[in-house]
Amino acid sequence: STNSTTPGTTSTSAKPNEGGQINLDFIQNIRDLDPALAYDTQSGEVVDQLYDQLVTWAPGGSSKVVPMVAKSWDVSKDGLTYTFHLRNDVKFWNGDPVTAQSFITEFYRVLSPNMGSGGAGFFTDIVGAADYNAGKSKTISGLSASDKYTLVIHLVKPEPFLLDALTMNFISAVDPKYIESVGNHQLYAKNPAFDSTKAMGSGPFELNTINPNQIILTKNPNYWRTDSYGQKLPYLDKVTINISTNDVTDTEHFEQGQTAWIGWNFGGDGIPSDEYPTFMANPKYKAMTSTKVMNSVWYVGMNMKVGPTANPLVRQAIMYGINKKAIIQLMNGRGQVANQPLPPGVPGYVKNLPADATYTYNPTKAKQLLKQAGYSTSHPLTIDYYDQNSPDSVKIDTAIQAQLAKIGIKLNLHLTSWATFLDKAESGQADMFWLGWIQDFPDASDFLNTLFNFPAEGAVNDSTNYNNPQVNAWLNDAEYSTNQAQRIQDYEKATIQIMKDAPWDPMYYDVFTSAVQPWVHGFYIPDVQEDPIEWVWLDKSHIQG
Amino acid sequence: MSDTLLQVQELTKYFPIKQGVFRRTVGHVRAVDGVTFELRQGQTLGVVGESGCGKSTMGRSILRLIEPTSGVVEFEGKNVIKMSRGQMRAMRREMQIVFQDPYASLNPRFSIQQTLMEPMVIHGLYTPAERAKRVRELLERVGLDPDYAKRYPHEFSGGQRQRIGIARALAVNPKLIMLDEPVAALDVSVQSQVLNLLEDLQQEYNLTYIFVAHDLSVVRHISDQIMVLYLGKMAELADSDELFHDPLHPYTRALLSAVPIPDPDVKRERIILQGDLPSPANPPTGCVFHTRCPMATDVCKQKRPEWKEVKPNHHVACHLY
Amino acid sequence: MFAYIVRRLGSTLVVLFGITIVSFLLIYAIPADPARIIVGPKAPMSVVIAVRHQLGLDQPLYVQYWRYLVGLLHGNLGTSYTYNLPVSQMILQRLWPTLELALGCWIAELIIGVPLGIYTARHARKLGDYVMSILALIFLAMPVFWLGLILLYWFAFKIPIFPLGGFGGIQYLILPSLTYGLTGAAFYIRLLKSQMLEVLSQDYVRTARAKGASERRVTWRHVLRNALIPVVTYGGVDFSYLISGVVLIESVFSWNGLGQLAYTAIQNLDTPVILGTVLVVAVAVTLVNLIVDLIYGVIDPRIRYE
Amino acid sequence: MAMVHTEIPSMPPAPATPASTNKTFGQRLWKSMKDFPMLYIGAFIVLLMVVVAVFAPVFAPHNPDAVFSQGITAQGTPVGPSKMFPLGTDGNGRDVLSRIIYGTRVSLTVGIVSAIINLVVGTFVGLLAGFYGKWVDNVLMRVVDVVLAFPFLLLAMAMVSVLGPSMWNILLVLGITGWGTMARLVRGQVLAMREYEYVQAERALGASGLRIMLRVILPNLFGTAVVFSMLNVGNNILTEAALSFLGIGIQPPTPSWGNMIEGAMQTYQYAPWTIWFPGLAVIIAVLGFNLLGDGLRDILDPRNTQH
Amino acid sequence: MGNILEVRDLNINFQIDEKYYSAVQNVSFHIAEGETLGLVGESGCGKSVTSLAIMRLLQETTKVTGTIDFKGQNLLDLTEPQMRKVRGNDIAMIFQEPMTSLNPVYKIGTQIGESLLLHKGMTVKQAQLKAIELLKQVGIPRAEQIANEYPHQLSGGMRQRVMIAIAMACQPHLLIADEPTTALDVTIQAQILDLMRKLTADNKMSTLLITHDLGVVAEMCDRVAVMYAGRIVEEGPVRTIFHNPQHPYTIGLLKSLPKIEGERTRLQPIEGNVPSLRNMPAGCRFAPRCPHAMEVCRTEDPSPALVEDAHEVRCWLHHEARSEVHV
Ligand SMILES: Nc1ncnc2c1ncn2[C@@H]1O[C@H](COP(=O)(O)OP(=O)(O)OP(=O)(O)O)[C@@H](O)[C@H]1O
Ligand SMILES: Nc1ncnc2c1ncn2[C@@H]1O[C@H](COP(=O)(O)OP(=O)(O)OP(=O)(O)O)[C@@H](O)[C@H]1O
Ligand SMILES: [Mg+2]
Ligand SMILES: [Mg+2]
Ligand code: NI
Repeated sequence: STNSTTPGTTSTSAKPNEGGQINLDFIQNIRDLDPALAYDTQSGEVVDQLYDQLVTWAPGGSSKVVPMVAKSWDVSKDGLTYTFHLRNDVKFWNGDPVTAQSFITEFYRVLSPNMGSGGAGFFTDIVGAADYNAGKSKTISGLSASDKYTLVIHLVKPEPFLLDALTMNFISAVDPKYIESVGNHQLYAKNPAFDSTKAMGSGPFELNTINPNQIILTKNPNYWRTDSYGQKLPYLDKVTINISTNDVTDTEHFEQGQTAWIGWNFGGDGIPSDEYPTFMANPKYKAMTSTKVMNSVWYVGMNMKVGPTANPLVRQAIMYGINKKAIIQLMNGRGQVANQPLPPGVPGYVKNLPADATYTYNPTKAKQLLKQAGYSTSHPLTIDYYDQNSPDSVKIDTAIQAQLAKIGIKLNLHLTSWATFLDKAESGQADMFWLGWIQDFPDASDFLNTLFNFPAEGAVNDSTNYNNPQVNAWLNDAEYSTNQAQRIQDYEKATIQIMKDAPWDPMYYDVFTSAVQPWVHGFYIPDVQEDPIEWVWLDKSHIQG
Repeated sequence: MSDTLLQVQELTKYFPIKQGVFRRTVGHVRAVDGVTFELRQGQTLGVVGESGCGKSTMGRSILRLIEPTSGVVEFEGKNVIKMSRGQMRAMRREMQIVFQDPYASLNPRFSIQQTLMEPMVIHGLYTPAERAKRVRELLERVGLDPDYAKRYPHEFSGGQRQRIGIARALAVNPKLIMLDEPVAALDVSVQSQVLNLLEDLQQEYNLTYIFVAHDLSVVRHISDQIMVLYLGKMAELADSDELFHDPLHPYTRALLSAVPIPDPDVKRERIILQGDLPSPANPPTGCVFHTRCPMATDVCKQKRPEWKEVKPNHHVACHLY
Repeated sequence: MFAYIVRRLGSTLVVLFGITIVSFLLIYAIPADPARIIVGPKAPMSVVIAVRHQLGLDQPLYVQYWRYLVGLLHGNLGTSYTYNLPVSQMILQRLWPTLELALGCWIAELIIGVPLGIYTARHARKLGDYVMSILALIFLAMPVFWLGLILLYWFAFKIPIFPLGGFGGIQYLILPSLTYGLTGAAFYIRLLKSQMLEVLSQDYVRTARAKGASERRVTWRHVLRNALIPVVTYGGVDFSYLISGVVLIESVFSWNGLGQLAYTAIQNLDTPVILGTVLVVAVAVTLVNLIVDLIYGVIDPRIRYE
Repeated sequence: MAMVHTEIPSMPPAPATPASTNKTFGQRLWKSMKDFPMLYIGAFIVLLMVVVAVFAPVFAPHNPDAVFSQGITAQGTPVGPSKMFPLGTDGNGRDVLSRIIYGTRVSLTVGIVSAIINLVVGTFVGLLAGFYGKWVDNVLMRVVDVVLAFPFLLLAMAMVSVLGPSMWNILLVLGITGWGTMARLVRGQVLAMREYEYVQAERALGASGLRIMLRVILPNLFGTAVVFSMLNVGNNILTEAALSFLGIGIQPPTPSWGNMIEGAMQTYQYAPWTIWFPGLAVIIAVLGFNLLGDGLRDILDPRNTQH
Repeated sequence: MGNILEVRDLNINFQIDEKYYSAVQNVSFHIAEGETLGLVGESGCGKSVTSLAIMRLLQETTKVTGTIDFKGQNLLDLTEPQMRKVRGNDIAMIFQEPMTSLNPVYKIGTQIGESLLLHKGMTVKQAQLKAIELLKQVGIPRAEQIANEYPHQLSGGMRQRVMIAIAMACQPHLLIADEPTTALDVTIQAQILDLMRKLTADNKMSTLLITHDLGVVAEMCDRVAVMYAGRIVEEGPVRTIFHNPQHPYTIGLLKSLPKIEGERTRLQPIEGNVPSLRNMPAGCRFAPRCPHAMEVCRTEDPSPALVEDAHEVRCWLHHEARSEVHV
């Protein structure tokens, strides 16, 4: 379902070489190595190497869920009970076995009201989880281990995307004994067990060193996974991650051959935009790149309740007034024009939108709509526009500003820190704003239910105050249905209606570009946001050199 | 006496010395210690002493440019020390000061006219037109070309500037002028011009002067009465001729003998004092002069000498008398 | 001397107290919610509220401030919201890189500034003086990050003599130090030159010449030592400025120091880290100033600490 | 850099009003130009900038905010210097020259207005502290200590993220953070000046404290103020650039040299003109003000004027 | 007795704005061995400049012409290294300001020892011991201790004693004292003058004593040269100058002094001011203030005239009285 170009390097079917080490640059500090808390790209990239989950995505960049610690699972007919059969040969680095309890502990940690885990929201449909999360009870009755290696989960409602959610780092196998031994630091009540620099996982790499400048991972020699040749994962002995915030120099490092690849470790764009054109202009480097349209969407949000955008004519004028192609051109073409909230890779994407839900660049029409809305040169339209203050988004903001200026709309830009911006947007007070949404897993619910369902339970992401009872009904139906065809139909209907109501002007779907040294093999762009380090192997010459 | 203009009793100024973590006062610089005298209208009191003995501090305390620690300063029967700010400001018309340094005492940004009008403006005297007229009068009086009014201080020589300073003091018609080493910075030939001017002005306006200097010949020349200060304390006070004729205090004698006389044939016996002036922060016990006094006895080390009127109008603080 | 140090430390405390108040008020005024930043944009409101309560962010400002102050008195700078680490530990890890960078920059300034200051003073109003002075002024006018980028581009990428930024051995320190050294040396050149010219006109220099001392001896023995006194004062101010000012080149040269820490903390609204870095930098600044004042007493015997 | 360190000799009591000689104005100007060439170069640069700022619309070939479709290549990169765009375009396809010309307005405004705020606040605080001494001095100087010890850039960053980056907020930040040095300078001078005999004379005449402060002391701070402010304008221009570089500068699309450099961070690798020219503009501007300030310091130093 | 110093036609011109201004014009005088010559005159008349010219301590841009014969050698012909050997060794100097003439950052002993290191090739230790000895000689109590102190810890009088010790260190043949007591109190001045008299007598030194205090001159000097506006207007033995002054300026100067003894009479000042370097009057520079000024005074410069034995006056009045014009 993706249109990824095949990375030249993975196509080699040679048997992987073992050993060697690589350097990587990270453009950001990682926040936390606690799987319950690691929710940012950078932390996820490392946590993923340290911990194992119940299930995972099939290698090679597909969105198919395959077994991991759980070698198989059964789902009851009503979709309410999941029984996972765990492998019995998985061990933590310290030799403790991974058991059903390892996961139950983690469920408790994620759902703990004291934890502040960003993952809690995905698992509140487990029986008793909501109460536990609200601090109303001490146990989660929906979680149980029928024996040491069998985990049973009972749900309140069928959750068709539960397996997807379980691929995320939140529910990793953690060692209850270890947590107890290092625990009770009470440094910070929110996290009773780990501090952000400690780890005890069962993953392919062990944590060797972590400081603000560097993270060093070394091979877990006892890792249980193997490849199709029966060779043990991981292949690499050591991964050195240098944290260096200047992405220009990081790209230059890659060009000088010092680092193995530019991937998720560089954030959402892969190759940083300040180097991208020179990089792509050089055939040598261009040959090292591969791209993939991401399951993410960037959009201009328009408030349905507050400010001049409450008027649908204004919203439509804006949608006709923005030239998406020009904006993608500014991003050096690293985007695919978007016409709806769902990216093409997510089931529910509407291939052929009806005309009244389609908006193509048409400044004349935009002006006309504005006039209809009662605005003119004597009564000009001014809109407050909010965004965070980062170089890339400023570029886009100014471009939008210049484009809308042409049809007679003046944007007052309010560019603030991420925190300030988020506060404004989430409270539903921003008239107009620039934001993106990146999938957690490829299910339409992760987009539509979170962003358009009003009032989505406890969520705060409906920043446009969009509220259409009909759409709400479709979305609620779809979220808890076990009938996949029905769900997709619901989501398609919702998508069309949303586009008619026009709370968003979807701008583009990210095109992710990574670059890999020719001596690096086994690398692919995954659907989710972690680089597959455990699958990477090197040319013989590089292992010795 | 009925025409007493200024009466000073036990005027004292201690500057605190602060030390330690909390800047506590751990001692005092006894800059002026128990100065008492009386001055009649039209008279000049000369004050002499070595550098740092408290001459300027005394003068400024009398004018309350420095707040004295204690003592009484009665000007025409009113205690200046007790006056409120407002009263004091009005009082300043009566008492003026001329400073030592003719370069530092004039505001470089004020023209001469502005400088001289300033006192009139402050005290709301005269109409603007009258003020301009009065500036010309004043300049003429101190021997400067009235057309200089528009010029700035840097265009004048030291002597001329000192004349301007005097004119400024005169502008409010004061009764008392405190002259703090007014000729010390001037060359000999110019010094005599200014001294003559001061004498003329005194006669003309019946001014009363306190004349501070360390040049004894200048003090002798201009004073009716002379006070000798040593370490903030009065050593001797007498009429001018009397003091030079019959100095009583050993310090006064040493001081007088130390002055070189511009005549190669006059050879006097010279009393050379040993050592330096002690620190006023830590003055010697008893008589403060005993450390350098060629005639010191044991009692001088222990007891502070009293202030005695040894002859009529001739006071001295010394155990010899 | 002891009393002086105690008093200076006392006033430092007052200053730090002032700084905590200002920072606290400032951060409180930020219209954003740290709790939301902590849990990420996808967490439900209930989690946000729970975290807010956990952190005491729902308390009135004065209670929060009081708590912070009490913690501070116990030597506790709190725990980072974002990194979930003790702030003191995070700062300690980054304090040395920042100090090292500041020190490197400072030394570079001195190495460039002092000899050129002496040179221009000895050749005052000659061609060499003019050329050096103009060059110094031009470098002084450069935005330091701009110069840093350009040096980095040329001397690390195009001509890879130096590493492309990062923290490590001495070779990592050279380019950033040079960046500051070039822009900052101008102050030293000017100051030293004017001081030397000033000292040259002093009476005691004439005394030295009257003793028959050579021009060299006069310059190095009599003039330089006296001229350096104000340079030391300025050096102290400059160094303490560098401690907080290197943030500009920290980001250019990917140097994970206090500046970067504070910068990301501000972006993330990581209040304890912001407060902590501000405080630590302020303490460093005041301590450096104190040390400079004490050094001052060593080179200038006239100074007594009372 | 945003350095607040400006060493200024304490002005001696006598100002260096050049003695009136018999030369004509032209002769004197020429001589003064020969004696203080830097001053005049600085003055020329500053004057030029003021002219450019005021007549920006006349000089600028394009609207600085206009996005040109010819201004960007198909790959989304800026185009280099050409007839149409003498200094090339930026990452958004806007004319760099026009933006630099309009940026002069911002940089000058920010530099000058914030310097004026520094000057006024610094003088006010320094004057009060120095003149009244005692507890007033103590309290105010502790405040100054706080201002000076506060890591300036962090404060600026925090404040801008509170207030949002607009020109007025930048001004505010620069204004309220940069006055510490001035306050200290002024206080030192006032302390010394309080003891000057001509100030004492004014008191002896019965002038009130206010009068002494405003009429006698204040005008004599003029030299310090002018020199400090000139150097400070330069500093503030650099600081604005620094804040912009850190992403908290002037609000787009308003061009400032600082935010142009920030934008150029994205493009300078393949379009070096986008970083060179705004950088040069900053250098020339700061150089101009520094030369002017230094020159004024020299000319106000009586040791350099003989009469 | 031979002349240890003979200054002939000394002209000193300062360069200000590419123009030269004459600060000292055609000054000639001599000092015999063991003699003290007083150089008096008002502030700015060129006394210090003359003394600095002898030491060759004026800045390079200053034009100095004439001859300065020291022990038969023209100092103006010496190279800088040769001159350095003379300074502090053969000719020593004491300055007016004891407060600023000592380097604040070095100890007293070190500063006294410096000339010994430079000229006598002593080791630091030897120099230190000698410095203490010198301090004792100039009457400083606790010499060992003082040698280890810094200038700011001493009083003005003590510092001037230290300056004298520095000057005496290499037992120079000529001492130039530029207003050595002007900054001091009378009682301290008496001490210092006493000391100088003693030391010069003991070491058979010649002295050039610069002052504007006529009392000091009367007391200390054998001969006096009176300077006015860059010229010597009168020169003669001290008694002659005080009892039989011939130049109107000298006469005026003596008359304008207030007296410490005798009757108090009104002073007779010299009217007007000393002219400035930039506005020197043509002819006799004293003419504008002179009560006897004639036409010729305002246009032409008088040359020195010998009025009696060893008594020279530079005044037109005396050219008329006596026809023999001294060249
Ligand atoms: N503001 C002050 N604080 C502390 N001590 C002071 C202050 N002003 C003067 N003194 C001290 O008081 C003493 C007397 O000083 P004052 O200026 O009155 O002396 P003076 O006789 O006028 O000396 P001079 O002849 O040098 O002018 C000195 O020891 C001086 O150091
Ligand atoms: N370096 C210089 N450059 C220009 N003019 C100078 C310089 N040094 C001295 N003069 C001028 O030369 C003249 C003589 O100065 P000098 O210092 O010799 O006077 P003086 O007789 O020693 O006076 P005082 O009694 O004040 O010490 C003065 O007019 C002075 O301004
Ligand atoms: Mg005095
Ligand atoms: Mg002199
Ligand atoms: Ni797919």
